[in-house]
Amino acid sequence: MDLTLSPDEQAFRDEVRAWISDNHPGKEPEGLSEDDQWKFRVDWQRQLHEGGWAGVSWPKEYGGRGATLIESALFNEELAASRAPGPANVLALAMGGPTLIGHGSEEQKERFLPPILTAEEIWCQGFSEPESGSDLASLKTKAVKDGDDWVVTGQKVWTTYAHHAKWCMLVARTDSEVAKHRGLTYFLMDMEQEEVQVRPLRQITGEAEFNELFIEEARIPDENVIGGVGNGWMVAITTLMNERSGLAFGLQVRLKILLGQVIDLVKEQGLEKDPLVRQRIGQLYTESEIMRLNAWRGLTGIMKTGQPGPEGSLGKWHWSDINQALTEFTMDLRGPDAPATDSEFTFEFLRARANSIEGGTTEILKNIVAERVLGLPKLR
Amino acid sequence: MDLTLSPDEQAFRDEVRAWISDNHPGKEPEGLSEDDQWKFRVDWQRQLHEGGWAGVSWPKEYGGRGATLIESALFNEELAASRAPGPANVLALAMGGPTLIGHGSEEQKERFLPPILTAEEIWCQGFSEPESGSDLASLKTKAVKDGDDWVVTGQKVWTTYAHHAKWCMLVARTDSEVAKHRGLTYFLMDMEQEEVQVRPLRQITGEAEFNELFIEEARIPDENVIGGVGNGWMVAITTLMNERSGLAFGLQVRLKILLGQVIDLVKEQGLEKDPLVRQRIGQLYTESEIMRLNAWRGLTGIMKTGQPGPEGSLGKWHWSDINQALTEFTMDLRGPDAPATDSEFTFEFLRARANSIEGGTTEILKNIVAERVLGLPKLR
Amino acid sequence: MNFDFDDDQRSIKSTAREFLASRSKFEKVRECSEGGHYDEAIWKEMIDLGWAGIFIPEQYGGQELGVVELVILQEELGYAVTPSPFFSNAAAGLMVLHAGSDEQKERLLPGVASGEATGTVGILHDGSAPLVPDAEAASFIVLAGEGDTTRIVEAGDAKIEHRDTIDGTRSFARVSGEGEEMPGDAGAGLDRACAALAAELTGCSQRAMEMAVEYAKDRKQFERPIGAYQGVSHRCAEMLLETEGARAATYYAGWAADHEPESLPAAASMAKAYASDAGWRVTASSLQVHGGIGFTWEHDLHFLLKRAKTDGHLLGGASWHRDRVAKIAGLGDAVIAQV
Amino acid sequence: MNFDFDDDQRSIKSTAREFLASRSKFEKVRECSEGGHYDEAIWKEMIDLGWAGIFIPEQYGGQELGVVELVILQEELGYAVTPSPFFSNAAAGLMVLHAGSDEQKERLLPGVASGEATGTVGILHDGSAPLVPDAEAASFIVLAGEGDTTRIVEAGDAKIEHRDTIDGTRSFARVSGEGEEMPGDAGAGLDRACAALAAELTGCSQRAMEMAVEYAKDRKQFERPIGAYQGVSHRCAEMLLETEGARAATYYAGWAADHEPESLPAAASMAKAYASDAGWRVTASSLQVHGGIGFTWEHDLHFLLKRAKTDGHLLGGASWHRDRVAKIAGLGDAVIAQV
Repeated sequence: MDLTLSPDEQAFRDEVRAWISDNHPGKEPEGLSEDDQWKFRVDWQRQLHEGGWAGVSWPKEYGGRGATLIESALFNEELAASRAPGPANVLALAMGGPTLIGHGSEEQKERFLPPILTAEEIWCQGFSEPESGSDLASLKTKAVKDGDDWVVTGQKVWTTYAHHAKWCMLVARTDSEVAKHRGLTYFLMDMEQEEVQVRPLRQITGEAEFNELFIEEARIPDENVIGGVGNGWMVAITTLMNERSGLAFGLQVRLKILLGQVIDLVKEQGLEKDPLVRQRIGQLYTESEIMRLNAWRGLTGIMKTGQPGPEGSLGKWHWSDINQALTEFTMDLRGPDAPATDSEFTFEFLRARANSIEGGTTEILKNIVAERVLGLPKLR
Repeated sequence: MDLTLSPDEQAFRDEVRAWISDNHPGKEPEGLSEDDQWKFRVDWQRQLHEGGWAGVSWPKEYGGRGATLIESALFNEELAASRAPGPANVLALAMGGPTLIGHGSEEQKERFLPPILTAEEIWCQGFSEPESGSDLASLKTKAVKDGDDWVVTGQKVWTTYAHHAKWCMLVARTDSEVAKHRGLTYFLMDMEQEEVQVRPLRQITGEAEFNELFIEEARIPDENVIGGVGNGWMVAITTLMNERSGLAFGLQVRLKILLGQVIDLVKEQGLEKDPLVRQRIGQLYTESEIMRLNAWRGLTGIMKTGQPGPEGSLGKWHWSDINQALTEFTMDLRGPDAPATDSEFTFEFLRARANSIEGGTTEILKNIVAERVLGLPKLR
Repeated sequence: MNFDFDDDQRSIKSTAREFLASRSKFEKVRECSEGGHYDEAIWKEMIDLGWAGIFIPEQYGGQELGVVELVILQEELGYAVTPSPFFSNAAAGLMVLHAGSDEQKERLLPGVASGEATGTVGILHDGSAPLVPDAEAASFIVLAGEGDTTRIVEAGDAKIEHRDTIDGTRSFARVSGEGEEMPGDAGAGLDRACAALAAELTGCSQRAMEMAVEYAKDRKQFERPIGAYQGVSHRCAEMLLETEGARAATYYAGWAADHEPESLPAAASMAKAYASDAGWRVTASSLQVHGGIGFTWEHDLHFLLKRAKTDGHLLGGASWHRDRVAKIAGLGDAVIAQV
Repeated sequence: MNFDFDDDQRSIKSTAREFLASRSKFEKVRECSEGGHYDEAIWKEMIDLGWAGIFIPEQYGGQELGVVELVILQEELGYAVTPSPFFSNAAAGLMVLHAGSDEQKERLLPGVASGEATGTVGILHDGSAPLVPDAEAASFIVLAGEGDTTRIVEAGDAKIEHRDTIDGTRSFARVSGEGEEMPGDAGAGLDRACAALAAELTGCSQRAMEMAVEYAKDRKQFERPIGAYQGVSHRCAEMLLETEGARAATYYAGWAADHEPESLPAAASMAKAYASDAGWRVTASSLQVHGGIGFTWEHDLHFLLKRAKTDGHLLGGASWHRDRVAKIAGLGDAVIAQV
């Protein structure tokens, strides 16, 4: 057991820190148009790429840095801690690229990987459907073979960045005769066609972070099938696994940053000595530390077993619990001012309600833990 | 809406109060043997009976007082508030008698009701079995017709007062060919036979409040079937409904008494100004008031619809939540002294763990509320 | 002893439910919320129904009914999340009725009862009231606060700064200003206003629970309605427990206001504390049952969620009221203000 | 960066698991608990395995390993609820090692390491330590407390009154008495003892969770294993979350004690606070999963539940430690002692 960084890891972190400190784009300027905001993030990704920091965990042969698991984690920690914006093509970098590297053909890798790194081609994710939230295997979007193409019709939801995206990681049903999860195929769909309509989906926060996709006989060439027809379930699971393990590091750092802001708020309000406040800070500090420790413990586990285990579900669930508690606490702290939207805390508070839903509801995560970690019987 | 007592109700309560005040047996003397404790409670019931307060809610024709629902509730409230002991034959008075009155033949009522009131014949309840806790319909104890008798074999558990009881309200399977809950019959079984063995069941508190029954070919004459062969499920449900509505009043008063003791403890410990303590007292005070109000609301509902509804499940569930929170709070208040058994609070703390299990687990009560009040689909 | 409404009260309730079901549908709530204004027609009809003066003595143009009746209306207004100045005006009326001088009553209550000169109430913190409902349209604002005397500030004398909140169904502003002192019992007015707010919270909870239950019956995942899973069904049962708890405490506070005023301070704080927590927890829990769709602006649930959260912070939060209950329960005054 | 034990640590853990599985079965725990005594043979064997001196420097007869190794043993001892003076003796050893003078170390540590002259630790409240484990059999008692100097009281100089607690697997007494002052860092010793206690709590939680999971797989109601219902399965998942949280915090505290002492105060208080809550909640939750049978004396679960609850109250309860975390997190000293 050794919770210190090795000299190599230490050196890597110092390198990351130094680079970020020299290249940090600063806080996103206020009052930018949506397009300019996006450009800001594209520029930042290009800067990361020029510095060799796009695709940190990708193998060098595909343009990545070939960093170890620990190095990638350190990079994500440092990037989040510096409060730099996320790179524009985050879904492709964290999920799509690794999925392609694992399941794609050499031609596909050559074609699709480079423009991910340069942010020339942005990716979005088309998994969820209105009728298939938790029950991913019940997807209804259909793809039918027509010559060398597949013709796709259906509806997708919760697709971040759809209006910027060139490619959509699309899971669709190619065979309705076989068991639900066996009839799915994973495609890369070109978003630049009339047959794909993007509609922004406004959230309760007032922002439109997500979109709906309406797909009406869109065409996908057969060469854009990833991992083979009928293997979509397995390929999608890889994407989701990559999501859960990769993002955990960023999440725990963001949590720490927010906690720091809350501690500042406590002081501003002169509530340092309030025993109720102290108990809640003590608890939230402890829980966020535990989340950090468990993120590292999870890495040790992956290094031992070679792949992320179902324990990853614990981290995402724990994070949503903590983040919701923390943001609710800020409302209590602000008392009669809390409902007013002139504080960023109010936005964060509303936004946090989605934490226990997005990327797997807490109920589904508890099922996974119960069934796959504890071995309890499945209900279905 | 009128939350004051009518003049008649007021007069009734005054009468109860005056009688209890004149006849209160005092606190149970300490250091009594188990037999003498029991005698104390039998004597107290006889005194209640002489005063006309045994079977308060029973019709006058069966030796009861014929009190209204509200009068019965007031009686239970006053009795609990006076901290008088419970009458010895409480299960027969609150559950067995009303069941008999509802489902028994005239001969059965004449034979069995009078000695309930005088505590000459104590009753116990034989519903639960080791394999059938929540799933009552799955009972395995078997009764087979043999001439004019039924021959019973099986095992029962959680039978309070079994070692004092003459009669056991026994539910056993008389037909294993039909659907689970349709093959049950409700009997009165004579406990005074060799074929019924009583073994005390020690709890984690160290006390043995309950017993196990081992029944090996015990005999029950056919005339002791209550409500007809095959109707045991329906008759048992009546018993349980009576339990839930009758006991609620006593429970909320006991809760209030305990809360008063806890407030005294807070003062003894000099913690009146501790904001954490104040929050918890404020919460527990509120919740116990809500429980009291809901108990009265439930009565209004019964008077309107003629029978206790599934809402009764809310009260029992809420009570167990509050009582567990209250007793856990006493442990926090007592700090390093808490684990020591030289305080009654420690016993109450351990005892409260059973609250969410006995008389219907909280999980089962939530199922009932979800299915029967909210109309959500059943899982099974 | 009877926890049921009498015939008149039942009729007030059913009229309110029907009226609001037809006139204050979610489409209307959405339109008002997005437009940043109330629907004047609905408010006008409410006034015509006599709601604005429901508890105000006849001599001032009211119906001279009680706080129970006010609570009944307020619960329905919460159920429908109706955008209107009803609550703020009623709260101001309660303050004037209980803390005002005879002259103040004569001057102000008729306008409150007729809706022609509405009032509102704010709680002072460090010299201003940070979040006052409907102040911009009010004729007068009652400012109350611990340690301060309660005062009536004419609209013209008040500094009123609009503030956007998460609750688009109600308008808010920061208010400060000097005015004439109220000689009476401000607490008696505030406690009644708390009962009304608790009723609104109860209504929000009830509606959010019903929406969750409906959704849980319809929505299928893994070939079963999600309401068949205990993760959802037990959550719905918990919503019922909390909603019914809030309702019991609220009705009791309403009744105590009318018939047993010595019990009102405890009853009002219990109701406000419990209903504030329940209002938030039940609406947030309903969002979780709805999953992603409940997080969208298009869905109606967020109006309830935001109203409930905002109500929880008005007239003292749950912790403040709980602390007051502890005081009444025998622990004496607090030494530290509660967050 | 590696959260895994090294080979030696793994071997300590598996030895402990196997040894206790064979020598400290629940029948043995029950026998000791009901008889009110420890099993001398097990304690003797533990000493022979070198456990009593695991973290004590070789010069005093110990193995000179670290707090991580102590934590490993203590977790297993919690898992088995082994009745023994191991914890109290280790806590006393930690106090002497970190707060004692050289002379005190030389005098006392060899007896601790060999188990021939055991010690224990108590926290003073108003002049006496209300609940000191294994004081009756100890050769010396370390009494510590805020505002008091930490002192070593010889058994002969101490007033020791036996106290029955809910935890029959451990002996307790109230202790007072004067003794010689300890010049060193008492906090450094106490924090390490807290890490050990947190490890015991983690072990209790782990065992109670495993028992719940096993029971939930076997027990059928309504023709299904109860573990198929989310009411039970989600509860078990929550047990895992809390048990793993307690474990992560505990290992971190153990590691900080050995390698990063500046992080120890926060780490120890986080571990003690979180593991105290988790220990109680997980064991109580396991009881709920077991239903009636879990409430019986005959079932073994209550040994874990009572040990966990009692440990939670030793060396400062969860609230006290949480408040200390808040202090370290930047809020400064508290003004009111935490219950």
